[in-house]
Amino acid sequence: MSKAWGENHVLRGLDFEVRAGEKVSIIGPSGSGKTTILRILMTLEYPDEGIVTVGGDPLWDVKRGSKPRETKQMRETRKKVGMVFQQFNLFPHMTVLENVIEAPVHVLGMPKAEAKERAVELLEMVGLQAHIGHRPPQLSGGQQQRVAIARALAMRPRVMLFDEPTSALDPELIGEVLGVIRELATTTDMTMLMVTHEMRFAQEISDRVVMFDKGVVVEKGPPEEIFTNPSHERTRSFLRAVLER
Amino acid sequence: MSKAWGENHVLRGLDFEVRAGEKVSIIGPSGSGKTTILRILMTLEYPDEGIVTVGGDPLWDVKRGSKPRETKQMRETRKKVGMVFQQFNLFPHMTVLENVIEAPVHVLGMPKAEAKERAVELLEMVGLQAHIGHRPPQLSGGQQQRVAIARALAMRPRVMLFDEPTSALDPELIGEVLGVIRELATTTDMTMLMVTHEMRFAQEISDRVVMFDKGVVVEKGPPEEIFTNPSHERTRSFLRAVLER
Amino acid sequence: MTWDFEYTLEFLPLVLRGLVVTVQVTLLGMAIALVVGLFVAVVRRLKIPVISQIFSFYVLFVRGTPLLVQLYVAYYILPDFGIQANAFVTGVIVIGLNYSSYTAEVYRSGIEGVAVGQWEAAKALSLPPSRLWGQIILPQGIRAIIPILGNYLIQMFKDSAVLSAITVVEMMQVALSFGNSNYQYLEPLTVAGLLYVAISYPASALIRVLERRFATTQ
Amino acid sequence: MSTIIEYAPFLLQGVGITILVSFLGCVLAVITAFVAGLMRLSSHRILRWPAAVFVEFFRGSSMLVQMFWLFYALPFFGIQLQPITAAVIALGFNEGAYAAEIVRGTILSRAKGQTEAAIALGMRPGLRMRRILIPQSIPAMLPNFGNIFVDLLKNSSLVSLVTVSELTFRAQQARTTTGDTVEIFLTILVVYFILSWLLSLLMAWLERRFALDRRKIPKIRPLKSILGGGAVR
Amino acid sequence: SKVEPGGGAAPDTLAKAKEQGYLRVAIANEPPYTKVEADGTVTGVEPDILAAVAKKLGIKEIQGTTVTYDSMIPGLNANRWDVIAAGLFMKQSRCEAVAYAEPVIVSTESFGVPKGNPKKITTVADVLANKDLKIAVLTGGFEEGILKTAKVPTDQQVVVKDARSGIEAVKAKRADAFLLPTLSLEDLLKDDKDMEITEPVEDAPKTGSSAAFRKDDTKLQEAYNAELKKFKETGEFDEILKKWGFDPTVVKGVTAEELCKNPG
Ligand SMILES: Nc1ncnc2c1ncn2[C@@H]1O[C@H](COP(=O)(O)OP(=O)(O)OP(=O)(O)O)[C@@H](O)[C@H]1O
Ligand SMILES: Nc1ncnc2c1ncn2[C@@H]1O[C@H](COP(=O)(O)OP(=O)(O)OP(=O)(O)O)[C@@H](O)[C@H]1O
Ligand SMILES: [Mg+2]
Ligand SMILES: [Mg+2]
Repeated sequence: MSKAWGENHVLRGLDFEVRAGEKVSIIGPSGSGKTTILRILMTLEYPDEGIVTVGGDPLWDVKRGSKPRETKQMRETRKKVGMVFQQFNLFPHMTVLENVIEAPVHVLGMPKAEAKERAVELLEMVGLQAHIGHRPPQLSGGQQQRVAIARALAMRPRVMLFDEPTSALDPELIGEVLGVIRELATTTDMTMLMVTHEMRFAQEISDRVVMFDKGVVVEKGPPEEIFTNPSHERTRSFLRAVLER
Repeated sequence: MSKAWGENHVLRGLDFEVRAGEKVSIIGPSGSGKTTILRILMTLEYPDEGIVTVGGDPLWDVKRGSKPRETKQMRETRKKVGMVFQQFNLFPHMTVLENVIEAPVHVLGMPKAEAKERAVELLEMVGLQAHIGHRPPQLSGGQQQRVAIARALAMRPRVMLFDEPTSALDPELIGEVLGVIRELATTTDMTMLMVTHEMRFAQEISDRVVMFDKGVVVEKGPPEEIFTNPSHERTRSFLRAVLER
Repeated sequence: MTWDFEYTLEFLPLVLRGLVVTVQVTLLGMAIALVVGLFVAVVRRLKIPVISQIFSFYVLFVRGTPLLVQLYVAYYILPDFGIQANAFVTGVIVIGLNYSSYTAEVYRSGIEGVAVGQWEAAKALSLPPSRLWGQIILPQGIRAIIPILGNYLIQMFKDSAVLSAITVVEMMQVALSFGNSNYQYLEPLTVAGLLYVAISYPASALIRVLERRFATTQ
Repeated sequence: MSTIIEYAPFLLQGVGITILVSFLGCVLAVITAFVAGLMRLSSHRILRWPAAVFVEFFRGSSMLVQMFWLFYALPFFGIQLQPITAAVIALGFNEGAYAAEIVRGTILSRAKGQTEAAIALGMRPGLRMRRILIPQSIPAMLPNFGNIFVDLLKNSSLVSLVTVSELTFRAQQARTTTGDTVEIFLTILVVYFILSWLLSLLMAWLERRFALDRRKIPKIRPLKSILGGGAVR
Repeated sequence: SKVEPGGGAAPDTLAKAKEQGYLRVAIANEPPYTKVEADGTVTGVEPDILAAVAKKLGIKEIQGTTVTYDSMIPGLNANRWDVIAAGLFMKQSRCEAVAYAEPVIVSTESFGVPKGNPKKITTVADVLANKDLKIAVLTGGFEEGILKTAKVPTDQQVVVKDARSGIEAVKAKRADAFLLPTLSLEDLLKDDKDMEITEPVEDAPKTGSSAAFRKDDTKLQEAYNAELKKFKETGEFDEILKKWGFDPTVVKGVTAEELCKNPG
């Protein structure tokens, strides 16, 4: 799969696979294309060429030079994928509860009562039962991000994408969000892809870490290996810059 | 010294002293008033009451209930203080060189040639000799922040204030700015006050660390002590949240 | 200079009645501008090949030409093509369409002003178009532009004076025609001018308050 | 078509006067905008208040009223302006009052971080305004000024109502004489459109020329100034 | 007039005009009374006479400004122009507001109506009799006064800004007839096959006009009247009138005083 913005080749002949239930962290310097991968998986961006499948179903199948269009197939496959954004992207004019039930009710067609019940459960899980009736702007960043996680989970996705879920947060609030993600990682069999700069956290929860630079995978492997004994110079220098300061 | 925004008492009976040449790091949770201290020292904000002196000269001397006015004395004292902002605040319509010589020429009345010469030296010091003729928007964040440091240094301040100088930067660019500050800390006898969330860095360069919460100093002392063996529960919980993730 | 108070009292009731017409013109014109503008904005946004471009050109052309000339064209030329309307109706329609080219842009900025993240979040949740527009985009987008639309309302209130050129009997026209039958423009024009300020100044002050309120609650 | 050809020189002179009036109006508007805008930013009430009254008055009433007033009422106060002068003043003051708010708003919007940086460098208020705030605000003001100029050009048609013999006025005359209403009005409609289009091209060029960060401005934005209009008003 | 522009002593317009070489005149561009040529020069019966008499007064030329009828007197009083020579017909209120010279033209009024006069409008009384009729008149024009004096309701009046608009109003069926001086209609409709002109309206007053000056410009008015009187004796005067389609004989003996009695 490839993707370019004009002359800027962001992803170059990328080819990798994530097994069902696997937890994968994507690391790499700024501008290396990490976000772009997630956005393509969420169909917010289209690849210039290549094939992407989710759980065996095709999501993208693009020939070079053609501009792909949204298909019904794609829309169905997309429902299996959930995403948590760096900037939370909650709907500010709806309450926390409304945010969480919006999609189950109007996309999956779940009855409202059932959706509410599930939403309350999820909000309890992320520790926000007390804020069900509040609106997002009244919450702290950490709380908002937890709502965003609950909202994505409400669709029961098979794959969850996290794009630097903590980088817009104050240092003290990061912990609470990472706590929720850790919980998810250890207690569910959801497939998780996470872009993060929290190296210690990535090491702790991932089955595999992928190091990325200039649109190609530099190195991938179990976290112990990547963090303690990287085989590429680029990985070493990146880790040095991020960790040793 | 005290400061309140309406009902929000940001600084409460603060009393502390920094010795000439000392490097002090200020840490503490968001909203604890760290920025406010620096802004009062830079006269961007006024205290509600209290006395502030710099190098023996009074900067603020405010009685409760009076609204202080800018005095000549204050303007003179202020020239001894320089500040580096989180958002750089470079002048976008001037080149890097013009940014650096602006104040020496128009405030100190330094001849242009001399100011230029010094500016070039400073820009070399921060590793930007190649960008002298560029405008700030053409530079990366890390480069911009280094120009901001050079610009502040050009006024030969006796005291330098840094307000989270790296928190607006991409992780990989943080290192270059910290490098410059480290260099300043170790090679000059300037007094330095720095608000930062980079704990390892604070530990490394500070003579003293001040832990701040809700407008009061919770704890202060040499960095080894604060970081490895904090005596207050608040400090411990803060450090845990920030470091252990 | 002498100010003729007797004369002033004589025309004041007439001018105030003209003011009522001015307000009518403004409200009706704005109603047209709001509806047509939304239609134009949405059609342009949908990017239907030829039609969206025609609408873009419409906005461009209407904005690039003077209201006065548009009024003349509509008033003097349209009847040639069999379109009949009296001055009042012509005036209201023209000023409404004229402003629709502005409101279309305001709507557009409102729609575009909704954070990209909101579109993306809606897409990530697979929300259908009806929910996307009805629940996510328009509620947020229109809220943000209410003060701007308010400013256009005030602007239209003032611009409606131009309708006097096609003899719509609004406040300006009343002032002028009273002035001409008594051969004295000074008093009626001054009074009309002051009435415009007396209404539009408090109105824009009100909008500034609204604007601040909207800004802080967002 | 024959009417247009016969009246072309007559109408073209009108175009000339339209351009002249608009140009002078723009110059006056810019001067007015900076004087009134900066006065409103002053910390002295004596400067702030008259500027505020001026701006609110000219923004608050209709330009047409202002023109008629300047033309037919002002002479009773002993001031006899030439028609063109009255037209230019009405256009320049009215649009200038709007533009004054642009000047004020743009400078204010820059003010926070930039003012603080300047204070931190020991710069006094006058120096800050002159060296930092005004120069860097100008590029940001350009698009808004572009809208003001296009607006002013269009409003110059109103001066036909106070006997300035510009394009619309002459079109009316030619129409009265010949009765060829359709040809004449459609022609000037197109002429105005072309004029505002050229003006917005010029503004787009200026914008690019003086952009602080040239990369952020797309290369060609021909009609943006016409399109971008209004929101400030 | 109620107030004086500039407030000071009455200025000597005659002397000033002589010195600067021109007189500022308000016209309406309504042939045959006034006309603006494609090259911008001002002509028509009244301006031609004004120019001729002014020359005799030692004023080289006249400079015309085209204005709507409603702005002529306010503009004159605001010192925007020195004289009106536009077929601005005399009537009581106007004669109180300005100083007319002796009449140079006398005119009748007619209706401009669609071919065949489908609504059969020939007199003001016809208009009063049928409430559905709408009559176009010029804003501030003499005819507006006629309707007003006859108490024709305002919703039966369609006020237009210029003569061409009046014709178009009738064609667009915004009005059923356009009340205007007979000669003006003849000029406007000379090539028009869709409209016709009624016989002079019997119950409309006889009207006439001439140059109008500011009330305090008596010196100019008197000098002008004196020269005009002499000029009327010459064949030149008759020629100008005939050139524009007027009958010189009907003017003879009619005075401003008489026409100023017209109501309105
Ligand atoms: N919409 C876009 N248009 C043009 N270029 C884009 C766009 N989105 C991303 N890019 C470019 O693509 C490259 C990769 O972007 P991407 O956001 O995937 O990087 P990233 O690895 O997520 O970086 P970061 O750590 O800063 O988030 C960058 O050079 C970026 O400037
Ligand atoms: N101009 C202001 N008006 C009102 N309240 C303010 C203002 N500036 C700061 N505050 C409030 O004062 C408190 C302290 O702010 P300050 O910026 O000093 O905190 P901080 O310790 O620097 O926090 P952070 O780590 O988020 O930068 C906060 O509660 C903040 O909301
Ligand atoms: Mg990214
Ligand atoms: Mg801070």
